[in-house]
Amino acid sequence: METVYKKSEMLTDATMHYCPGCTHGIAHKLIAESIVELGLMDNCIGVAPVGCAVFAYNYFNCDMQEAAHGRAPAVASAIKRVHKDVAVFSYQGDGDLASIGMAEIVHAATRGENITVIFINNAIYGMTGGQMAPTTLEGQKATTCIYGRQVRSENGEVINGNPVRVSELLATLDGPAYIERVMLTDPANVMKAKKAIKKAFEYQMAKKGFTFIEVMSGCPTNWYTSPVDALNFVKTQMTKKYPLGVFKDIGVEAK
Amino acid sequence: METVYKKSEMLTDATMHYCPGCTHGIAHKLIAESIVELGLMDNCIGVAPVGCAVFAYNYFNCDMQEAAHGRAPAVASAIKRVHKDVAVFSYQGDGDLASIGMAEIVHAATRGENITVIFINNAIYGMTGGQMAPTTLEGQKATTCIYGRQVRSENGEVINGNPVRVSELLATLDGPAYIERVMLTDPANVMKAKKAIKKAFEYQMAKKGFTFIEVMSGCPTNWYTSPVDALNFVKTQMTKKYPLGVFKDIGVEAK
Amino acid sequence: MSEKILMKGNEAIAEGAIRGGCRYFFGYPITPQNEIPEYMSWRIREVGGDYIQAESEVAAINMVYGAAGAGARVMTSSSSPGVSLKQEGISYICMAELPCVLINMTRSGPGLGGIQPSQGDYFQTVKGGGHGDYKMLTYAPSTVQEAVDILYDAFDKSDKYRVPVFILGDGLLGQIMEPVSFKPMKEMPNPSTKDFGTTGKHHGKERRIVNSLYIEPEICEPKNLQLQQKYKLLEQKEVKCEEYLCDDAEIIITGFGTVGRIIRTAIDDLRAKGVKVGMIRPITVFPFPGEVYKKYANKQSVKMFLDVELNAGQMIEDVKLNVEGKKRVEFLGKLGGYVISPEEIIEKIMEVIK
Amino acid sequence: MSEKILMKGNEAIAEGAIRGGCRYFFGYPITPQNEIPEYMSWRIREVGGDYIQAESEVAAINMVYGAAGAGARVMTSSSSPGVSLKQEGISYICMAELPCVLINMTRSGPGLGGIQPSQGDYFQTVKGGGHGDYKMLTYAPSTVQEAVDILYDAFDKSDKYRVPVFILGDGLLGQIMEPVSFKPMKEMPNPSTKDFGTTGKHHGKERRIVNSLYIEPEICEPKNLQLQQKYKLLEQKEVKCEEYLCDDAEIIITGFGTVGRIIRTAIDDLRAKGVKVGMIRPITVFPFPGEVYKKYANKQSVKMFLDVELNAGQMIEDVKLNVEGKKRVEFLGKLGGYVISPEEIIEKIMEVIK
Amino acid sequence: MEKVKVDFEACKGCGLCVMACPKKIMQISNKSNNKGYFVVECVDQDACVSCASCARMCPDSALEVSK
Amino acid sequence: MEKVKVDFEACKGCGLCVMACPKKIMQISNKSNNKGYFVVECVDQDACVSCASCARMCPDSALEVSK
Amino acid sequence: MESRIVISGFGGQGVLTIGKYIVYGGMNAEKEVSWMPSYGPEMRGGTASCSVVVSDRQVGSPIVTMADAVVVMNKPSLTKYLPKVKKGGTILINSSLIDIKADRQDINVVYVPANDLAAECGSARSANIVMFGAFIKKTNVITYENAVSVLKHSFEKKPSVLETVLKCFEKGFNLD
Amino acid sequence: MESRIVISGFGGQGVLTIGKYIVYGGMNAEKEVSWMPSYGPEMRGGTASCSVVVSDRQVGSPIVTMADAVVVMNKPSLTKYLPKVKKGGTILINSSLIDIKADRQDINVVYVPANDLAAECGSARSANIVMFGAFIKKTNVITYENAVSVLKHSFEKKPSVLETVLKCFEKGFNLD
Ligand SMILES: Cc1ncc(C[n+]2csc(CCOP(=O)(O)OP(=O)(O)O)c2C)c(N)n1
Ligand SMILES: Cc1ncc(C[n+]2csc(CCOP(=O)(O)OP(=O)(O)O)c2C)c(N)n1
Ligand code: SF4
Ligand code: SF4
Ligand code: SF4
Ligand code: SF4
Ligand code: SF4
Ligand code: SF4
Ligand SMILES: [Mg+2]
Ligand SMILES: [Mg+2]
Repeated sequence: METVYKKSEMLTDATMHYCPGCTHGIAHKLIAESIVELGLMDNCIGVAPVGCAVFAYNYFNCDMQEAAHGRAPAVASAIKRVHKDVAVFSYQGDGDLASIGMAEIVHAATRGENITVIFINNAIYGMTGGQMAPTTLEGQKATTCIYGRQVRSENGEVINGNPVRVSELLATLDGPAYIERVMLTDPANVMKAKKAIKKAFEYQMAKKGFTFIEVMSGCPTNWYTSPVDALNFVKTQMTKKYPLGVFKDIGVEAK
Repeated sequence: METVYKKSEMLTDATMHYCPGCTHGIAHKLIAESIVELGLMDNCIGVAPVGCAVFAYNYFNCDMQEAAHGRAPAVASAIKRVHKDVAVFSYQGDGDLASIGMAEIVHAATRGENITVIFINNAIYGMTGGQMAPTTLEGQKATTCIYGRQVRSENGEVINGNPVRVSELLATLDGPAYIERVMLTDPANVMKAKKAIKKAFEYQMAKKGFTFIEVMSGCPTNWYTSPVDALNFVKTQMTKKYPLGVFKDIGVEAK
Repeated sequence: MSEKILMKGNEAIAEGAIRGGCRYFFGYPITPQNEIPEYMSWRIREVGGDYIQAESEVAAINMVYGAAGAGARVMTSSSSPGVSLKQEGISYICMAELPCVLINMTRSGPGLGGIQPSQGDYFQTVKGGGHGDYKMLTYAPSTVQEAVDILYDAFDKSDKYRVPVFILGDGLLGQIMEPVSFKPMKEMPNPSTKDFGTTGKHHGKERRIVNSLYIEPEICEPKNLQLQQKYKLLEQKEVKCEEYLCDDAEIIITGFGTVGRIIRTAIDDLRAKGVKVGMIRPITVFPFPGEVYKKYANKQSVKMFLDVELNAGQMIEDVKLNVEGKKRVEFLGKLGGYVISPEEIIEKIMEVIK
Repeated sequence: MSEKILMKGNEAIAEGAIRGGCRYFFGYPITPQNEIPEYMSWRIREVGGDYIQAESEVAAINMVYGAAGAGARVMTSSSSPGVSLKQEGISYICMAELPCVLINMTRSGPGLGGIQPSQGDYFQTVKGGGHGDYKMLTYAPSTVQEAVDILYDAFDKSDKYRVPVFILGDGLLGQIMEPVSFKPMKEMPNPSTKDFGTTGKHHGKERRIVNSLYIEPEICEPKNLQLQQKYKLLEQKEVKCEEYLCDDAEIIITGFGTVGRIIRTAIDDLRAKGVKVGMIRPITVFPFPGEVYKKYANKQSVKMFLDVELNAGQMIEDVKLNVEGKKRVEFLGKLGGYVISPEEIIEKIMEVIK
Repeated sequence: MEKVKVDFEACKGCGLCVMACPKKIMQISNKSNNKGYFVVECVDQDACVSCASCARMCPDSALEVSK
Repeated sequence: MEKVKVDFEACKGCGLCVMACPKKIMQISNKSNNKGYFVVECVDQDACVSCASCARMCPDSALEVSK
Repeated sequence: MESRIVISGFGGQGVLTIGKYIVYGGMNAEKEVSWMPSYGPEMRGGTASCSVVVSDRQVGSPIVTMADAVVVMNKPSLTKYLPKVKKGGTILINSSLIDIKADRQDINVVYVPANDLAAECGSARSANIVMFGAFIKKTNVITYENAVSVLKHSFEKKPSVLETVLKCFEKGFNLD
Repeated sequence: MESRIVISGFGGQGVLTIGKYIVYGGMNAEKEVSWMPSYGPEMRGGTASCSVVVSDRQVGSPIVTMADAVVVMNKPSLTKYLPKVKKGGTILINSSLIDIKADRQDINVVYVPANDLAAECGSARSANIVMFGAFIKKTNVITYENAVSVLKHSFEKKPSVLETVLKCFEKGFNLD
């Protein structure tokens, strides 16, 4: 019998601490598989965030640095400057990347650092127990907006404000070579996501500039749903605000 | 004889410390005049940045708060939450707003805070003596890129990276009601700039959301040019990277 | 005082602040203090205030600066790494002399460290985590009730001296549930009328400027001297300290915050064994109750001090500065998120009295 | 030692670092240290290194974390408000035990304050500006030459102990021009080969992980104890201190950094008047040369100490902790950006000996 | 021979593979593993077409598919 | 009567008004003020059309224009 | 008198709630009380536990390292907390889910098939209430009447549920 | 022997350069030296100044509060630094730009029409060199030969300029 699918050798044997059905695990696999397929296993440094993926350094089978909350792009930029031919990626959640780390991601992107950033948008602060994230949808409940996110009051005063579309924002910059938003809702989309991540690493190794994959994910625990319902929510609700697609692609030839 | 133009009463008698020909002074006048014309003289709080305009609190004839470097949007947001019907504006340079303060400006914008931000883009760190700013043009010299800003090396490695277009970036967000880029190069453009600033305050008072005017300015001192040449540089060079225009305008009716 | 209700420390502290007049809260999630912003996010709107989940701790502290400058009663809370990020803002607030309340539910450091209780941020808080010579009126409550009572009056104190009130708590204080009772809501205008706050309404009269820039030594020196004067005043007026069974004590055990309650148990048990121990527990760690230590350092009956902290030895420096070598000062520390037990203290005492 | 050349303190320090092996620099402009990043921006590429003008001090310190974790010799510099912003990152670096060199050309605080020289960040540096129990090997050079020599060896020291080397300077040290000579460039691989640095090349062998998370007390406590051990070792091995004319001194004047050179002038002038004064100048402020103070505190001939600082009294606590009440300790401070003059020190001495 | 192998200790019983399987042959069982999760099982190995959809969706790499 | 009045102590001699004036009647003079700046002057008040272009451009509000 | 108690199980088994019931009972009896959850980065499915202290004097440390009584609702909790029962103390073990025995002779070991008993009462999710009943009986930290009044008060607004709850409680209380 | 000197004027008048020439001269003479600029938020057109110390012993404070010699190139500098000249010290005043007199009897006051003399030499921008010449003559902080060699060294790469520079220097040195 021929093996069709098995655990990637780029992942360690450690059991992941993620909740049942949390798509952080899927995202990890896609990165791991891409690295293996591109032959980068022995040429790769990852940067873990502060967020549910804080222990990512236990799972990726390569050298890893754990960064301060939101600062992974700065850490990754510096690592890349030291090891210019090594694949460097950061892995960050929406609280980490889109809230506290907004300056760092924008500047790594505009500088055009040859790094790959995997952005897990699950519309919530997972690790700290479900507070509103910058990407929480209007109407969505979180522990710091228990009645659901409300943008403004009727008389125009700000309550929770609007969510941020990070891919669109970064696409206005000249540094990024490739930006795509994907989701992990079903096998077909998982495979698309994988393709995007792999392409991002390819661009990075070709020194085309900054690459960024926004991965829409579920957080069953803090959304108080089943894992399957969480993915349905991603598919039916999140895509309304965060449409899938390529937001920037300078092409294979460009430098 | 009828007075056609005189110093605005919204400006104090203090002599400004700006260098000869520095357009910070013009920008100050436009804000002052707009406030007077909208009858907001007794209903206005300004937030000064860290940058050459750090002493702005000495010049605007209203209550003022001096903010930490880059944090003026956070300070202004909080002031506005306390005094919901008072006009609140921040005044910030490109180092302040587009570098260290990137997270704060993006988040005040996406929340849609009812404040007006005047963004002085002079493509340099003026106050600290001419270091490269996030908006310094490719090829432009600064004390931290003495051979001229170079984005990447020939083999694709990042040197100084690309400049940021802030208005375009903020325009991807839902919170802003009005974003325009203007320049202070000649009387006609100064009048356009004034119109934009005034409109921003009008939108603010109508609680339409976040308003943002990017004012392209010269820094004769750190560009090592005459004031007149500085404005020529703005007109002929800066506009190539930073085109004038309205990047967002939700219109007068929208809420 | 109303009836006692069971409440988590973090939530009780938030409610205490509300009762004491807090009307603005700017925070960012971090364990173990999340219940404070979570509670505030809905509660503060009920009393006509406002809440922003800031984009970061840096933004949060600068929002505090903004709202405090605008005359409001405002608070923020965080835990160790988040508090480190606030240091620049805290220094600004102190120089601009803005009243506000700041909370650190300390966790174990350094770095990302752990999220269990720790007292590793004593130095940061009372010596100067931020730049320059500043101090904050800093309380280290031992129980939830004490914390609530301190919060209730914190805004008044803060307004009185135009100095931030800092609550140096830890994960234990934040996460414990204890019965607590609340005093009635303080009445006050919102934003409270303060004579320095920006309102936008002062044209014609003198403008109000909130600022921390004093660029020339000619003005920066007097400003600093004035601040130092104020800190002296705090030292005269605001010291708070618990002394427990010190009168006949041969050994004085000392510690701050939640360690105090553990010391108390140890003392009761030691007394039951006939060991004459007492406790000095600074309730304010700045101003530090140096005189109390001096008093006992000079007392014949006192043989030694034992300082107990959930860190590598921080407050012990302030203890020693006041004991001035007159008595031995021993240290018992606990690191990494472990909370010391009464048994460990008792064991240490038995060891040192041998 | 080559010929002496005239150079601004900031630039000389940058060159000293380059000679000592610095190959990466991440900075953000702030007065009075701008010449360091400016010099580095072109110079470091000449020696095969790299430079980023970071988007902020927060980014800069985290870039240091990244590059140091990747095995490089890396440095950053800033001044007071910027250093406050780095406190979280510094705490991370200390927990992850990453070698690097950090500089603070202190200006007057608190808040935006002023840009003139100050020593108001002593506490922040040596007690803990960031959260948790950590220490840095901290030098306070008095002259440009001394600074250059310290920088030359700073990376070696930092690598040896896996502890950041911190240079506590001030605006005076940064802005002064003095003649200085440089030692030849140290040879080393870039990035230098360190046994902990991430390289991406370790598959198969043990992975390298750079981390400051120790979530369980079970691992966080031993980690902290190990750090404390290391700091003890620094206290044993790395104390550096200048003693000047202390042998027969009746009054010991003490101060750190640039104040030391001013004290020296005062001492020479006082000696000329027949007043027996000497100086203790800690060159390392952590580890603090406590034993030196103890020695003179115990000496009959010494009548008192005078501590001189450009702040409201910070190092004086470390002085007192070692003098332990055995001798009087007087303080002479200067705030707000003024630099104290020898005359003021002389005047104070004449006043106290009356 | 099993086409789909479940690593019982790795499985967290999340059900994503159940959702993903086009043949509807994955089911959450009554068996709980050491961590207390009710693990998934393939109820009809023969029906499996080895498409690996289940395995691709599994966050915990608990599935191995052969053909 | 002067249509264009220059506040000599406010003027920094930057020349922006000179550039802006459609009538080319503003000129940097040889007179320096207390701060040492060579201040501007209007060399032909009669030619002035009171368009205020000069004043609008002046960063230091040193010009007052009447008609 | 001071009772130091640990209650531990999976998240979702209601272990924190048992702790709160005990604390409310303590308050009713005018004792000093404290309740302290373990808090950690454990995600859903991880272990949850709390320390409860009921005392005649002010509660010093609310963290229970050595317990007078321990309630364990799942296997990992038994392994973890068995060594932390004081000599002469009591451990209550949810034998519905824990198939191993407690290997200590110096303490009282009580096996409670809590899930099964709860299921018998028609409320599979109320195993924690059964445990609470058994705990009250075996430890006497609070009285029977007190415990019942706590439950009545807690389910004041859900009278339909209360009946089953009390049934579960009785099952536990009347065990063997 | 220690000479404590302040040189002050507008930014752009070359005052910092005068200070550096003195320092280089001091180094040539194997003295201890320091040069310290005033640094502040002043923008272009503001005042610039530096403190220079040339000494036989290690330089303590490089900041000159009371000066042995002061050079002022513009009016605001005269007002600011006149009171800071030590009794018996020297002040050199650029009388081309400063139309008032120094109102002190206890010091040596030297008026140098530096701009005019520089213009005479055909280099209006070299007023600072004229001042340097005058300073050397009046203070003797460094010798004539030393000063000339500093200038020669500084303009090594611009021999065309050097000639005028030396002319300006001589003008200043040979003043009255
Ligand atoms: C400076 C700092 N602030 C706050 C925290 C607390 N914290 C830990 S994880 C986290 C956010 C997690 O959310 P996200 O980045 O969306 O990741 P997720 O857990 O959802 O995957 C926060 C705020 C911290 N560790 N450090
Ligand atoms: C935290 C902090 N970092 C750095 C500085 C130093 N600083 C003062 S102004 C400034 C930048 C000024 O540039 P910009 O914002 O573009 O304003 P401009 O002077 O050009 O108007 C900097 C970096 C500071 N005061 N605080
Ligand atoms: S809390 Fe949410 S994001 Fe975190 S591991 Fe659980 S499901 Fe995933
Ligand atoms: S330095 Fe530049 S921006 Fe600053 S005042 Fe001078 S000209 Fe204007
Ligand atoms: S391989 Fe395909 S058919 Fe087989 S169990 Fe998995 S999803 Fe179903
Ligand atoms: S997807 Fe994986 S973890 Fe989830 S039920 Fe299937 S095998 Fe188990
Ligand atoms: S008002 Fe118009 S015409 Fe008159 S001086 Fe000014 S610019 Fe020239
Ligand atoms: S624009 Fe104003 S400052 Fe400039 S020269 Fe004209 S009047 Fe003078
Ligand atoms: Mg998230
Ligand atoms: Mg600028």
